[in-house]
Amino acid sequence: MAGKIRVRASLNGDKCEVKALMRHPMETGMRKDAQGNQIPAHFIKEVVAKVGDRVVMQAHWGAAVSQNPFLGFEFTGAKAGDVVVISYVDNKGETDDGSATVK
Amino acid sequence: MKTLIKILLTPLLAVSLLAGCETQEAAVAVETTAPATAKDMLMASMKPKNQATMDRLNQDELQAACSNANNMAGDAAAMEALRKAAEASVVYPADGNYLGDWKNGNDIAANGKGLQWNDDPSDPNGGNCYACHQLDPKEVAYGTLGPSLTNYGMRGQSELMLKYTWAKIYNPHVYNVCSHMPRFGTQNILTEQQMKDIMALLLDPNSPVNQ
Amino acid sequence: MMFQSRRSILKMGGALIALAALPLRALANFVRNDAAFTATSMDTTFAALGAEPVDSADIVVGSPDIAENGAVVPVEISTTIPGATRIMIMVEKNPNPLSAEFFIPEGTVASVSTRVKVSQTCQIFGVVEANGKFYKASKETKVTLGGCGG
Amino acid sequence: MTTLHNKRAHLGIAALCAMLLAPITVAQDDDVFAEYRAMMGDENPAIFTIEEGQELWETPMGPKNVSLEQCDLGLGPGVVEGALAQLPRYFEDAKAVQDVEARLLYCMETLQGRDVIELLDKPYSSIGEQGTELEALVAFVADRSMDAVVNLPQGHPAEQAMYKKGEEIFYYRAGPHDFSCATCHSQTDKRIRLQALPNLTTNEGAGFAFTTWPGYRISEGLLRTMGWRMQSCGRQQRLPQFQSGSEAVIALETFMGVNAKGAVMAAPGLKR
Repeated sequence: MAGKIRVRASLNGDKCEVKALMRHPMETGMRKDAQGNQIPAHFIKEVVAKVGDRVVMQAHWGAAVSQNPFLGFEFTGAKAGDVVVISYVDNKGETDDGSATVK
Repeated sequence: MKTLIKILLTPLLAVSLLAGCETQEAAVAVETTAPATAKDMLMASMKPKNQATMDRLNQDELQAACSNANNMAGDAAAMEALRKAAEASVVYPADGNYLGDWKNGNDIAANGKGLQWNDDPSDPNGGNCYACHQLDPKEVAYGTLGPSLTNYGMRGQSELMLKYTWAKIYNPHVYNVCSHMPRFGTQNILTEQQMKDIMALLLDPNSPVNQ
Repeated sequence: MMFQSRRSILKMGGALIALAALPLRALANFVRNDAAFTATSMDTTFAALGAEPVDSADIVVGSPDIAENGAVVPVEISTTIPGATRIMIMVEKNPNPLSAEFFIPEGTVASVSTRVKVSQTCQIFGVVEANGKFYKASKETKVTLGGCGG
Repeated sequence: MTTLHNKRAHLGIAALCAMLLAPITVAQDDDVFAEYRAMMGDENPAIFTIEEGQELWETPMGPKNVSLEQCDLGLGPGVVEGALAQLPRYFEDAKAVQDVEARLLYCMETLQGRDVIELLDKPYSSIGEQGTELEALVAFVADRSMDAVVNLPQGHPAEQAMYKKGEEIFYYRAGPHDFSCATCHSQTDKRIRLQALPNLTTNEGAGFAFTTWPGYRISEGLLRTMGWRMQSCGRQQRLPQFQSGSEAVIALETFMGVNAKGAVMAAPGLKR
């Protein structure tokens, strides 16, 4: 079963449009909870999108990317049936990944 | 009607009431009490939290009279009596000084905190004027439940105007017996100094409201 | 807790080995610049990046004129500058302006979209690196006080 | 995988339609957010909560180790499709009018034999959390009720009584600020700051509000339920705290839902 990343990849002419939604709190470390305790920083630091061995997107993020982050981009050279895999690693070392078949 | 009573309390709620230190008779009583009033139902459905205690569900005469679709109850004489009572509740500044600092006033007008169960009671309450009124025309986030107060200061600073505006903030029911607006003075939501600062925001020619 | 059960939590020691198994770290030359991510002003961020960006009309910063909520502001940066390999999003008045950077490999369109936190009304910058040079453009987004104010 | 993708597309399109076709008349000033909402697109993180809810619905739990799949949400045991469009309603087994939150807890208690006190104690997420069991289940039921026409039953005297009581509570002014629900929700085309306020006494306004909760609350990054919405309104009325699935909440939901008759479910939508 896939993890907490939802990926959509659809062909639009010669381009493949990728949209990904990740389930992640993206805590800045500057907020306090109801009891007034500091909520520790918890955010995705790096995201990679690949088709096979080909890297089609790589990103570094700070805690200012919004909660449950969205990533959208386009690349060329994809064909229907290719699988786009997106994975992340956060500042606690937690990772997750998700994939979609290009349509 | 008599068959409805027990229906109004779900078994779950009965369970939670039991958990909340009610005796077992409470669950039985649920089956036999008369149909709940709105207040009874609210009392059974809410829990006190921090400063928001259950006595806040008690209505005063004015609240009770204004709790219906027409926002008015009782005959003209009864409503006039309520209006008079509102008038009598207004305390004007002892020093005769109505105008504070409009800069503070603007902060108070923008602050929506105070008296909620998630608010720190040691912080000053806000007036939250912008929730319902347009004031500084440069502020885009204003509500429309009340009239726009932009350029309110055009009305001048006559004794009449000062007293009218003060009373309107202190207890708006003086002018409209079932006004939707809070009674900032009568209900001790704002301090006298805070209301003076709001007055300045409205009436000071240098306030952004009047630019 | 239940919702995190599927997440693999990597122990510090095993992190590198585990990462090797994942598609991450694919581009060794695209290294995170922590000094840039923790810099507290636009100027110090540019200094950390070693960048002296010039204004460019070939970068489009797409963000709403007015955001319903500063916690989530949609931002899209695209550029037609030839050879663009990196796109950065910087929010002028955030505690740390650099929010995200995207490496654009060969064959990927120089256009990315995401959503960022914007602490107060300010300029949102799109910064592009192409052939070792930096370019920038910006757009203002107003952040409003939402809801009932409480 | 395929069905989830379809479901997601479905959710997205419905959310988009809800935004475009929202029956609430928006004053021209409110158009300031049109661009913002269009840019948010159809990517609604509620999808995660819906999936979690489906998993919770199908997983055997509790002392009896059964799933909730035989839970009767009003349209028969196991029927989830469209259920939210007909809640709150009277349930013979519970001898009570229940909303979706109360009913789900009732099923956990009776079908699964679970102790629901803890769930009742903390039904809604705090900021920074990732969703409660109840929120996930409500999201799942809402998703399966997408496009259903609102039609709360009013045949049983208890259902009629709930409507009446809901109307009374709607106008009940109390607390230091003298607020009732009606203070903000009985006029058309008004807003509080920049947020449009639905007039819950009209079919149009009640329809908009009833069909768009639960919703993914952008500002909090959380799926919020109607029960939470009521609790949050009550907080800003400066009143004590509404309890999930309590009578007053069910009465208010009944008042709104009956007023919303004929509107089309579009939850979970995207909220501020």
